[in-house]
Amino acid sequence: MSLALIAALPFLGALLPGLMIRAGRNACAAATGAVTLLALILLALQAPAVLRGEIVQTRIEWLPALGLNANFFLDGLGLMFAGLILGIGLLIILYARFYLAKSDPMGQFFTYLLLFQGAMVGIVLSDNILLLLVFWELTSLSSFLLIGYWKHLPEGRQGARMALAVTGGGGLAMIAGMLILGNIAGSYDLTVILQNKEAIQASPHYLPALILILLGAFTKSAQFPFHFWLPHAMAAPTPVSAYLHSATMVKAGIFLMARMWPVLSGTFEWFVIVASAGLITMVMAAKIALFKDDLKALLAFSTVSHLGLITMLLGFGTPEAATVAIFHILNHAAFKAALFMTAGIVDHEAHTRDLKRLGGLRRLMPVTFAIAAIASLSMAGIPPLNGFLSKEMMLEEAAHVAWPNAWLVGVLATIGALFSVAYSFRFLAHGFLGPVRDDYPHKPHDPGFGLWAAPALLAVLVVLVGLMPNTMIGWLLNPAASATTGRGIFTNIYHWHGLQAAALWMSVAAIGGGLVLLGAYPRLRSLWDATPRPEAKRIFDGLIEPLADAARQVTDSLHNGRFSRSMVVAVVGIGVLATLAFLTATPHAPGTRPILPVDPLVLCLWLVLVVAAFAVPFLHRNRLVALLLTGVVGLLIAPMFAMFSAPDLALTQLSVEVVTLLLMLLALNFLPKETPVESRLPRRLRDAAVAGMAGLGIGGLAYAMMTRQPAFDRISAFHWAQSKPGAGGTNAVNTIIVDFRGYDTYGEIIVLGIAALVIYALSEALLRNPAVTARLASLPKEREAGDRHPMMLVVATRLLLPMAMMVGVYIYLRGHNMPGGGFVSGLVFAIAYLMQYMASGYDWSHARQRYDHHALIGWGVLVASLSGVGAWAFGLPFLTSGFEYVHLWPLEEFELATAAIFDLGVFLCVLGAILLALASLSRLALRTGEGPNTTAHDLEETR
Amino acid sequence: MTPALDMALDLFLSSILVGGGIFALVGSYGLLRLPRPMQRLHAPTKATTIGVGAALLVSALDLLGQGQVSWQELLITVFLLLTAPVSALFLAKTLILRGEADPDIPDSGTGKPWATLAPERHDS
Amino acid sequence: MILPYALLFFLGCLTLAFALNLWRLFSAPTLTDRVVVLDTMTINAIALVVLYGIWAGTGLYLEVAVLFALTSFVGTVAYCKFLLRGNIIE
Amino acid sequence: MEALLASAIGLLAAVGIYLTLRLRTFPVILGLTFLSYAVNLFLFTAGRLAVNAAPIVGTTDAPADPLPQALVLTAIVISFGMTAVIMIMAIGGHLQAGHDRIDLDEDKA
Amino acid sequence: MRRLFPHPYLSLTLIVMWFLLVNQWKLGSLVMAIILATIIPLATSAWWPDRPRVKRPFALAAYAILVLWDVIVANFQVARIVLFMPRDRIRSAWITVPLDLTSPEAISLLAGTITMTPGTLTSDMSACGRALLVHALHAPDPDAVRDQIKARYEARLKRIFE
Amino acid sequence: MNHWIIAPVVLPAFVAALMVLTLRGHLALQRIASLAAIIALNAIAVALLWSATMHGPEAYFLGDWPAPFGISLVLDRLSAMMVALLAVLALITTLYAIGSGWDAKGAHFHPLLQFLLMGVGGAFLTGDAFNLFVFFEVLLIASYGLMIHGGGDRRTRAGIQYIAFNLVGSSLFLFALALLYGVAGTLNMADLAAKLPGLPAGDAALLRVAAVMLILVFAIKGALVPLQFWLPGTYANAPGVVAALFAIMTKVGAYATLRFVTLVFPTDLPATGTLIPAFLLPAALVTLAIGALGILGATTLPRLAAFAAIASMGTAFLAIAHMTPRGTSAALYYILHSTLATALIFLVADLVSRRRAHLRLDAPAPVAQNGLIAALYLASAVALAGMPPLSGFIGKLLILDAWRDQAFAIWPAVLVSSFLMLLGLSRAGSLLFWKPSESEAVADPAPQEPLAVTAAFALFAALIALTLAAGPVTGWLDGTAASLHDPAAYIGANRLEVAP
Ligand code: NA
Ligand code: NA
Repeated sequence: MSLALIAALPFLGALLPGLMIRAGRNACAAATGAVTLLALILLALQAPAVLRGEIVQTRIEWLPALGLNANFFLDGLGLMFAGLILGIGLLIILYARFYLAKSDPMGQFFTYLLLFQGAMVGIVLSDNILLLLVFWELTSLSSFLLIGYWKHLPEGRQGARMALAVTGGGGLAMIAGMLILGNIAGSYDLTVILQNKEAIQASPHYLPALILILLGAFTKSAQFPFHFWLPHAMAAPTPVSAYLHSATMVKAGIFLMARMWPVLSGTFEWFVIVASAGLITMVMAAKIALFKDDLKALLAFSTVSHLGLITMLLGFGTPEAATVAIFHILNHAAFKAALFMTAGIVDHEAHTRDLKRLGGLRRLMPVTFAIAAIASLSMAGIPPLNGFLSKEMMLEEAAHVAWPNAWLVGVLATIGALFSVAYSFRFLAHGFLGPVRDDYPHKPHDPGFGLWAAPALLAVLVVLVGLMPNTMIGWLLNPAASATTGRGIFTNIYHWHGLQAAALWMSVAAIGGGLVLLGAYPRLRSLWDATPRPEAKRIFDGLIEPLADAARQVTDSLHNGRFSRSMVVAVVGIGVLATLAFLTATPHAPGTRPILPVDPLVLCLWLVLVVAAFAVPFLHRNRLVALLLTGVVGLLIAPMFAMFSAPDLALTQLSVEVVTLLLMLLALNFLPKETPVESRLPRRLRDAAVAGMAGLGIGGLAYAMMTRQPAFDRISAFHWAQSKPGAGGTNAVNTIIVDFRGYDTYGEIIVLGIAALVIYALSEALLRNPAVTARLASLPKEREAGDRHPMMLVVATRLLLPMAMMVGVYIYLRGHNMPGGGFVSGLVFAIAYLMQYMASGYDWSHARQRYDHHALIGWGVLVASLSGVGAWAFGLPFLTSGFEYVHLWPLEEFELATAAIFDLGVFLCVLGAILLALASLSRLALRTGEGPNTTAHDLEETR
Repeated sequence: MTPALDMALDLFLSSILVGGGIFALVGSYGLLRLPRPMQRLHAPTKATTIGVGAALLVSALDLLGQGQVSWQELLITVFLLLTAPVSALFLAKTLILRGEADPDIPDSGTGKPWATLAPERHDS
Repeated sequence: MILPYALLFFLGCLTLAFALNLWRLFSAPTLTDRVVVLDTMTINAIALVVLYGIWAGTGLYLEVAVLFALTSFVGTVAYCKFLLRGNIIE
Repeated sequence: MEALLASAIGLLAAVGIYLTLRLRTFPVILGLTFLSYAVNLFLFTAGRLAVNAAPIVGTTDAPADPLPQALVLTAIVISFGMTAVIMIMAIGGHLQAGHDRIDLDEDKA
Repeated sequence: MRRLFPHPYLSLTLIVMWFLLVNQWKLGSLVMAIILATIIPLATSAWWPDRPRVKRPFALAAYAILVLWDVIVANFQVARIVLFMPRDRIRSAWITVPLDLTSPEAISLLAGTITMTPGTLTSDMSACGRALLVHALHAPDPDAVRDQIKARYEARLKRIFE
Repeated sequence: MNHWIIAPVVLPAFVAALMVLTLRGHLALQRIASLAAIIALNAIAVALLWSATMHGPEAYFLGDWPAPFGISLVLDRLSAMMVALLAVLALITTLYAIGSGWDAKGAHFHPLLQFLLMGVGGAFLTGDAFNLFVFFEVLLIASYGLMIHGGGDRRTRAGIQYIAFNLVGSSLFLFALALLYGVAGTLNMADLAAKLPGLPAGDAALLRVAAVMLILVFAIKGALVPLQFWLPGTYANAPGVVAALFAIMTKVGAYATLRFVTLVFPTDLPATGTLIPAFLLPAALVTLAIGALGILGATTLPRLAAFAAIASMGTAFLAIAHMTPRGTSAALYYILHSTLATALIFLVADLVSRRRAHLRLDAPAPVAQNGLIAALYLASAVALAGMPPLSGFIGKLLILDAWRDQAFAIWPAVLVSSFLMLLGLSRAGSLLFWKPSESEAVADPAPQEPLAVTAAFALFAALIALTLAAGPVTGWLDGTAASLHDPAAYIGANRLEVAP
């Protein structure tokens, strides 16, 4: 439990800074520090056991199905790293408290910092590689926030994004690698994986897993060729740099290589990839560091170089080299954190980090100088400081590598060390030595204790470890190294290896060469400045921006709002897939069903229908003609239905068609009456080809289906058989609609109701838009007839309206047994009302109407719902209907069916929906400049 | 029914149908043959109505012959008689307004113009 | 029994009438003419439905004809109203 | 007879699709209407064709399949509602944008 | 009574119509017809505010028979003109028919009659409603047609309604 | 008979009808009614979830007609889960709509919302193929209304395209249903599952066409390539809160696909075999790629969110295409996650839109309440990119794990697209929240809408809960997936009878 708590504490504590900042900056920092300290104490409590060689474990099930569990373990390596992260974290918090300006939001800073700390601790304590991945990506995210902390700096944003892109991307590769690894080992638990070296290295998936995992590690640790992000991350506030880029985040990759060392190292692939990447990084970054003027940039490249060094050591694959690597991790963390903090102090005091504008600080800031001197000498590998010890051991290891030949690695390592000496001295010489200047942006002096306390403590450690390595650090180094190498070897660290040690001469060469290099610095510098170099930011931008542009082009050209093109793609896509499905099947068996002889009536209808439909594409530009032709087609489909034994369909099609036509005519009043020619002939031909193919396919399918005898009994046999006895009606179509499948109808009338609500809502929105009302008032008008409501129509309607309603009632009542029903009845009523509206105008007619359209819809849905819910009272399901034959004098025997109530709901909903839609359109029409109508017909007023 | 009566009915119905068919055709033929738009309006309003009427009559009588009384035919006829003049009026008005009718429209003699061509009335 | 032949004759006339209608629909010089054609066609369609009823010996389709009569009127008036006033419901 | 109906369905569908590929809202809506004609007939044919066999108990012993008829009824109603909505949307689009083009210029978003 | 049956003739018509629709002569149908013929005119009376006076209902029936006969005759005449008369010999004419009728129902009935009878078609009405514009398909003597309309139809309608 | 099964359909319909009838013009009362109904829906959903887990699939025979003749609803673990997801999302988005005042910007917001819930709930619960069509239409038409809520030029015109595209989809649905009925003579999904294995080989070609068409219909809803074109314009132009609610609508497509490929067209059905996964897999991969590229190339935040929705659908379909319990379980988890995550980013986009002069990602404008909104954005971005620690990472791991047998083909696609999303989301975030105003303009005063912000945080909290509870959730989902791939209990619940 306690290990999980150590990892969780920073996350839980991340809530504190935001709350405590209200109590002041000290409280905020103190709370943050307390959280870290508590975690450190908890860690320390575990330390004795670990140092005894035990492994502390905590296992919490999270996602057992996948093998992702919150399993933690603590061994020497983990202890060392966790201690480093929390210990240096504590110092950084102290430092940041004094470093951050009053205007900087400190709460946010410490929140991010604790998130980051938690993620780092999580990485080093994870006993589950999937869990490790979670923390791994969390470090990417939280460092993104930290690097971009100063939002106003464009470099900060850039650097943060670059860091996230590189480390996050590497993390994604690592996900794949880890999954492969877990699959080979049969578990995602590290403790299990670490037992499976042979199986893993023998697996054919070893190399891909290795490469993918190393991608994650290299990107995180800024190894060549992924080193470019680190310097740009220096835009972060210095405490961030000091923390992330010396002790923690960049070490995460190193940690991972060390952690995986027992199972992944020792192969030729490992050696070649890891050692070469490390070596190249070490030399190249050290060279660049020499020419950086920004203190932090110099330190950043130096960090890259040192990480390369460590990587190289791990890559050698020998336990000895790995031990040296672990040792150097500790050393580097100490001196580099101190150096970053001094750089921060300089920046804080002198308001610049530019070496060209500095110099002479030795006198102005003696304390800072002392710290800087110790740390940078250690970085240069000057005895007896701790950096010397590990560098000496590194050179020794390098000297013994015999691939690709006996000396190349050694020489290169020496050159790296040489550059290291040079830039370390340059840091010191150009920053602190020399005469005091009078043109600092700000007159510097030593800061308060709070700011230098942390680096000073680190400097002391640098010295002490350098002097008494075994006492100071051996207790930690040995368990850590043996955890890495998997053997209990205990190294004794010596300052002196004897004259015959290759490292001695390499070291001497490095220091000497480094000093020579520094002496020749001005000349080298002009040479460097003259050499064109690839600039990381530009390359990164050159990759990302075109990528984003390309992405934008791809997506925008695909999703450019062109409806017809997306439609063509969709139709062709559907057609191709359907055709493929058809062609790849067992061949379709031609139909066996007897073909119906051609009925001359149908032939007649068919001829008219086909000609009218075929003409539409040619004549559609005149919209009224197109509408006429559509009307012809739609109206002819009705008798077609009738002739194929579907009278209900004929009635419905007919009445729907008329209402549709009226709606379209109403709409056409607001739209242009002509469609301009906008697509060229080839496009039209293409469209015609697409449409023709689709039509051919659909027609073919219809034919294939119609001519085939159904393979099984159809469920409609039940409907037919039960229509009268079960549902109490002789019209099987109607009993299906109101009873067997009444639930479909329930949904269908709600669709209609919603349609009307939508129409109403949109017309409301339109009417509230002044631009729309202005446009309505200025719609182009053709010459209009002088009479709006011709008397003859009004008089005819006075008769036709009641008659139509009579027909409607009739159709409603007979529906259950004969063609008809609530839906058609509603439509007939609607048509009757439409006639009335056409005759006397909407206003006049509506003013005499006693109910509201919304209410009709509401009642319709309610009545239909209630008729369904009523069945619950009898313990029966929704929409269960009952019917009873009632004899009530003087009425003849009639049937009382609850389905009729449902049908009434249908009727109301349909009527209400159509009327509401009409009302909405009429309200729009009112704004076209015509006043409301106050008389039944035109003559009423004149006579 | 006796065979003779049956035969007579058959003959009678057939002749009505033949007549009706001819009228239906004449209505549509008139649309093509008559040269001026107003003239063309006469054909469908009358001839076609008679054609439908014949079919309706036969339908009613035929069902009657089978022993079913069917009155809906009468209803359809009433509907057609009620509506055809209004349709025709509106078609004529459309022709007049759009200048497609014969241009020599006489004065109304009442001092007011024909309604279609009257200046628009504006309600308050 | 010559009724079936009479029916066929009627149907032939109707088919021919429809053909003439269609011809007119495409060749009509004015929009109004096209509306006239539509009106004629719907009435012919009513005849066709009634005819089918006789053919099938059932009164089941007469409602279709009733509705047709009602709707053909509404349709024609609506088209004319559109041409006359632009707005069919004022 | 099956071939007649199948060819009519195919033609209606083709006309519908051709019109939906136009650039203005009105023809597109007409196209969708045509498409719905084709769909409704197609759905209807799933019950196979039958003449003089309206599915009304007492009038026939071998009725046409009533179920597809009921389904088509539902489909007709629904497509009516949809047509009404898209129609008012077309009006709204035209009144607000001043034109009735169906395409949007996404880059000007 | 007047409240309950705002348009008694309409109610009667609806009762008849119900029987036409239901196709059966039963007491139950009559009850239903009466109920509907009461409710529907009541529900729609707001849209038919004034009540036309029919003085001679039986004369109206006679008028209907007369018109029906004329309709049949008219169709033969029109058919003859359409089929056989050379196009250049068709003498179409506009006819103004001044109206003595004032009731909207009567005028509408007259206009409808004109349309359904021999070769004439009501094409418009004056803005004041005091004249009808009639188109004659073939009228070598337009005045005669006008006089016939006034004598044969308008006079009868005047007697029935006013 | 468990009447609660129909409650997710009837309750919203009732409430909507009452609102239309009596509460028009009373926004405050509508809000209360709407919220009360949604809270009740949540309670019902929990009860249904419990019932489905405890008792297995249960059918509800509407009209008391036996299956397959009437319509039956079937409550199983999957439908219960989807209803619960719907209820949670509805609650949060409704709170947001009220808090942000979106519901006052036009008529009938709450009735339309309730009808949408009815439609979606009905689609999840139905056991009948044609009824699924009907409820698709219910939810679609309600969505049209919500999409153009408040009006506006671009929104309306985008709405036209949305409707037109979906109308074509509805046509396709009917073609497919007609073929299904024409071939098999039944519409009940369980009955189809029972009958189709016995279909004569001569009908196989027609059935395959029907199957492909049906899945393509669902692909339209699910925005699967090449039928995704409607989504960016629709979602980017819809009101933010509506777009958030629409996160469930694409999932309807995923749900229906899952239902049909496990129940009606399983891979062991001779006629269809592996036809469906054969095209689902490449389509899913391309969809994912399009979504990822879209995120990277997006010029506005709503458009970015829309492409995030596409990418999430690509991922979900990728999991579905695996056609095994393992893949299905991953798909279900990802559906839960991506619904919440997509909704969150749309809410964030809406929050930003009311705190920033414009939503373009290439020009600076300050955002009021920067930290708060940025935190929410970060959460949504982390979730959508599939970064730890939020549930997207777990979902992605589950999918990668399911596809490990074809890792070389699938993993790179998933990981590379994740990388692109990471790039795009971080780029957008830094431009939105870090890019300072060069004109030194001050952010508009932040609208005081604590309820809206709380609603967004509730989504965040839901994502965290889904992450922390990943173990029990996936455990439950494994059971659900297993029952989906062994549909005997589902079919049995329908108590199918044979026609007379
Ligand atoms: Na029932
Ligand atoms: Na339609």
